[in-house]
Amino acid sequence: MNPALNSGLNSALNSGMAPVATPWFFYALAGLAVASGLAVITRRNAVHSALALIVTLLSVAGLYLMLYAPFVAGVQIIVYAGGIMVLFLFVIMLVNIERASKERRFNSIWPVGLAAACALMALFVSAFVKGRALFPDRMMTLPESSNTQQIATMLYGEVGPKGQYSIGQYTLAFEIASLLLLVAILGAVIMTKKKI
Amino acid sequence: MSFPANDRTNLELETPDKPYLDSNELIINMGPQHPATHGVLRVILKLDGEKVLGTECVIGYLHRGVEKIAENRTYTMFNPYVDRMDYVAAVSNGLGYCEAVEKLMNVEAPARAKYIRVILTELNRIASHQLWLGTHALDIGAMTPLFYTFRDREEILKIFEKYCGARLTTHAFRIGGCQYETYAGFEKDVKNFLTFVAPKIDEYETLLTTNRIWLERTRNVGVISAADAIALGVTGPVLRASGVQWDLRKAQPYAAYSEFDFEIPIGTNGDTYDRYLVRMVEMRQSLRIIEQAVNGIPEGPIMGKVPKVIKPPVGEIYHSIEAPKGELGYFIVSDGSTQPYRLRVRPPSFVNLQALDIMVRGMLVADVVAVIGTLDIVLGEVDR
Amino acid sequence: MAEEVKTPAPPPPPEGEKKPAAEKPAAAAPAAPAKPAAPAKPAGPVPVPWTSPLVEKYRSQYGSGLDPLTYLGQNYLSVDRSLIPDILRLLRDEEQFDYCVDITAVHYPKREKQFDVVWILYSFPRNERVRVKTQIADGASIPSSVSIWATANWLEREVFDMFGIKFDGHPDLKRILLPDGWNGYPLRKDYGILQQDKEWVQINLGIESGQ
Amino acid sequence: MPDFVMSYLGSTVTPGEAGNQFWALMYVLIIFAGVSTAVICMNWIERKALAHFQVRLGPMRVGPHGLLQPFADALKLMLKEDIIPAEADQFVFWVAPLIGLLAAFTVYTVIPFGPSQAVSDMNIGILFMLGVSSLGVLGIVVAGWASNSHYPLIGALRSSAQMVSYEVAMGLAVVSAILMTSLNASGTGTLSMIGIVQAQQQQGVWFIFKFFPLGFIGFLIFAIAMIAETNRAPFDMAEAESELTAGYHTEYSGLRWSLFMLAEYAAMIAVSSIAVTLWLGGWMRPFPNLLNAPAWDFIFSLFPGLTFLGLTAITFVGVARMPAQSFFKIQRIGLAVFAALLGFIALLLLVIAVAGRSADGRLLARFSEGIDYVYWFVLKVAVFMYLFIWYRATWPRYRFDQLMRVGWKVLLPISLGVLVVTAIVGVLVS
Repeated sequence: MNPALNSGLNSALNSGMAPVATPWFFYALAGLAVASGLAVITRRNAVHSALALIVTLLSVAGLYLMLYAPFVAGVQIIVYAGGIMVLFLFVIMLVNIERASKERRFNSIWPVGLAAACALMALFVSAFVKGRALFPDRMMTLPESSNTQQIATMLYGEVGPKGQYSIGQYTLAFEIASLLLLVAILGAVIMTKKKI
Repeated sequence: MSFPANDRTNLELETPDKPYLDSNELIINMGPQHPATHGVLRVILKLDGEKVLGTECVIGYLHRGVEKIAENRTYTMFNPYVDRMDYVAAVSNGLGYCEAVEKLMNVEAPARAKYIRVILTELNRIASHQLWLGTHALDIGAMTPLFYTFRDREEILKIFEKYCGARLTTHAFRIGGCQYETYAGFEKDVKNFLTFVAPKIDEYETLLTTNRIWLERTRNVGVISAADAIALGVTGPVLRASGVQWDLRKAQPYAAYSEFDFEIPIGTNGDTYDRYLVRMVEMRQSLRIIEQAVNGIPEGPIMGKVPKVIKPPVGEIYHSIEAPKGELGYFIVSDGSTQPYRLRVRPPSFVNLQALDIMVRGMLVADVVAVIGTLDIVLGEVDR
Repeated sequence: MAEEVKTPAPPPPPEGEKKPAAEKPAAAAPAAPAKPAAPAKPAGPVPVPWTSPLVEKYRSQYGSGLDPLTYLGQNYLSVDRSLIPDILRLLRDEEQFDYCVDITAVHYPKREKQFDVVWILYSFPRNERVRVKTQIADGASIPSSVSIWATANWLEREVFDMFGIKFDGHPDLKRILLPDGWNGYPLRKDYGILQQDKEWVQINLGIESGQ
Repeated sequence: MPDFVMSYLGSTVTPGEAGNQFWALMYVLIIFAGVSTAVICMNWIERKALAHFQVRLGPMRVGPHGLLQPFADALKLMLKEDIIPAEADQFVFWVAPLIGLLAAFTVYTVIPFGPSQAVSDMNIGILFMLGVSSLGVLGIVVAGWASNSHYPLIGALRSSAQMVSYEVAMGLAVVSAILMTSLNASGTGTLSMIGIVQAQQQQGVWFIFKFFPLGFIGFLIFAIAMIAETNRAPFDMAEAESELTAGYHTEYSGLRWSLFMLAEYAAMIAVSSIAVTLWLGGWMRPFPNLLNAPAWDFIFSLFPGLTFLGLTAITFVGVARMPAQSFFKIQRIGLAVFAALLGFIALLLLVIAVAGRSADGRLLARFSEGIDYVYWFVLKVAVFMYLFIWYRATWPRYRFDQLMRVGWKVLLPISLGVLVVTAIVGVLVS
């Protein structure tokens, strides 16, 4: 292919220019993500929360870009910010906001939420402590090019000699994610159907 | 459906204890200032999402008390007022009124006057249908027909202006006949108009009749069955589109209509598309009538033998004509004086508008607009 | 219809003026059933009895509560108020008067029963019109015909709005053309042409007067 | 500094790729100014073209033939009172038009007006475009909600449902075009906007004609979906003026309202650019492979100048046809000046085309080439812009459920079918 079509990483490295990913960008995006993330859970108005969530998602997309993962960033924008959040807003707009904002905010399942938050925190701390050792090196090779074959390779491993895909190492995670979506769909059906 | 009687502007909804994510009905207030309500109609819509659960028309924003005015004016003085009811078809209003008073006085207009009346009334019917088509298409989102119809309607208004000096509220007829003899070149103008407008009607049809979106927007929209239409007293093209072949020009001919050969188009489904087709054919039939009338217009006086002071004998009369919108009736009670004791107008738009509710139930918001357009209401006549 | 062109000589002398004209065709009707010899044509046309199979049938059924007349070729029935629901229903069900053209009223303030309520009916199969009239007193109500013709809904609301005549059994009897809170019924003869509900205008429009 | 400028002019990659932040910034500014100008022109052209469809004249008073009308409009909108309803959600109401505008303009960073005439050549270009342009709907939805009024809310609901539905068909149509980029020796396709055009160049065919009629059907689906995406007639549910008064922007006025309009027109140009890039060969002139002799290159490079020459001629005819009354004197002079301006541009373009060919200087040749690229790209986009106007003048508006039905039951299955058949044919051919 045309050399001009090489990925941003290569050209940036080859041309010897300073990479775009300066610490400033990182701190700005990370700060934005955290701040808007906080806004998501503190705003009483659901639409404000949703808007803040969009900002979070966009700043995370920016972080992906800084990791030279433009494909993931693009998918993040198109799927989450563009698609899912529009549906979110669609639903939220139909809810009676005044009523919702008067709801009691901390209800009886807060201990569960606290436990989940603590578990997540523990995960992050352990990741931070153990550092890179937790992650396989392959991860870094992922976003170098956008071509579909490599993405397939990432998900399903190398293409076998007979044209069959062997099961890659991320398949389990991938399938669990789809299970999550299935649960979400079922939940939506149960919530909207008054009688099943 | 019931709205609180005196508090109809209060659109707040009670939210009883419903589940957290439950949605409730939306009440929106369409009009009186709304681009598609043809004036000052106000429709309160009860919606489930976009689906219409019920409507209520709030009318009267243009009420001027025409019937009260009639009781305080002489018959002659009241004549111009009728033009202000259905201002889109002022000539028809005048014809109905003049004929009603003539009937009450037991006089008849001379043949030439009757022919002039037919020509002008039919021209007016075309103008009214053109205005209807333009605005109806605009409501459905087609901008262009509006300008085409207004361009061609202009030619009719020019003829009116040359005949009586007014374009819209013409006051063209007098009790007993017509005040003005036709101007020189009237017949030529009318004939020119006939050859001018026939291809223009084809042009409107090219834009709409087979247009897929137009078909989708109008077919099976606002369906009203013949039985419902009769029960609701709906008349005019709306009734005919439901399959009832009834037109006062044929059923109980007035003016000179019994002398002309024309057809009454009817529809089969009673939907918006049929009403569109019926009106399109009616325009062409009007052209036929005008052609016959202008070719056969007799010589003679244009004013019948009526006294200077109109003083009908004691009695009462109901006379109705086929206005572009439907049956336009005048019920006049005379006490023998120069002023009507009671004058009741039976407005077609008012009665037709009543059918809006059953026509739009279960349809979408966009259809409400289409149905208001297809009913062809003029608020000046609804509210009087 | 009489095609002869008439110069209407000042008609029935005594009722020549405006106000006392209350005793007009309808009121004059009770006098008419004397059934004088066919259309004598004096100064102006007068109502003559209307004879037809339809009339005969109901005449025999209801007797004097019913007074069928013809004026200028237009037929009408003056009906006693108590017979109204029956007659209207029979006219629709048996005589195919399936289209209620109009419902309206006329106010005669001098009369004891102040209001004429008029139904104008039309039959598609017979291509024929008939008017049904009845007299009611001020404040009296009259059975609604909404169950007979759906179109009566708005027409009766308008009569209520303009004359204050109440229709029993109407599903939603409220003002239609005038605002809900308006006082007075403008088409009554005692309501002046310049008269209006000042209070309503001041409260709702915030102006001194609508004139 | 001049060296810096000159050295870039000769380069063959986009500023983003070269990491040249100065030129990237310049490009951003040029594109922002260019798009704004295009929107202004579009505003005038739409009014005039629509008027002529409808047997009227359109703006005639402000400037000769209403040429200054857009500026008068802009001035009026800027000076108008900016009303925020008392019950509206102030902040969200304020931010909504900006979201739409931002989304519409961000898209332009990856639109390739030429092989190096783009801000950046992202390797996920088309994905980025689709993603960012899909953010535009957020502005509409949020505006509808923040107005705290029923008509805008319904408009917003319609709009969000419509966008989400049509994005699916649109995305699948795009994928079928991207699939075609992989029909080469290496078997790898690309998402880069520039790469897509280059793939068409290598394969020697615009994708609209590839595997006829597969490419054409994909293009048609995209062409339909993009009207829905930009909320234009006959899919202008969200602002259906006869039903929802003005839909999502009912409560907006003045500058904020004009931002919505700016965003709408910018989005129109953006989606047209996607269509041009994916199916119509982007910046390529017609028949680049068939008529590839240098003489043909030269002839085609005269086109920009000739176009302006034609416009000049039309304008001069307009000057000559002006009524002779003294009342029209200023208008006549104005139009003549405008014609002279057009003529000057035409002359300049012709000189550059001729000089660029004969000049041995690399710079001028590159410059002349760049003008060609931009010209052909803009010309193709302009065709779409005209179609947008034409649709608006011709068709009634779809009803909401019909719109959804068309999206899900017609466009989606067809686009899936096209995708599958394209894949099969592609495998069979290669």
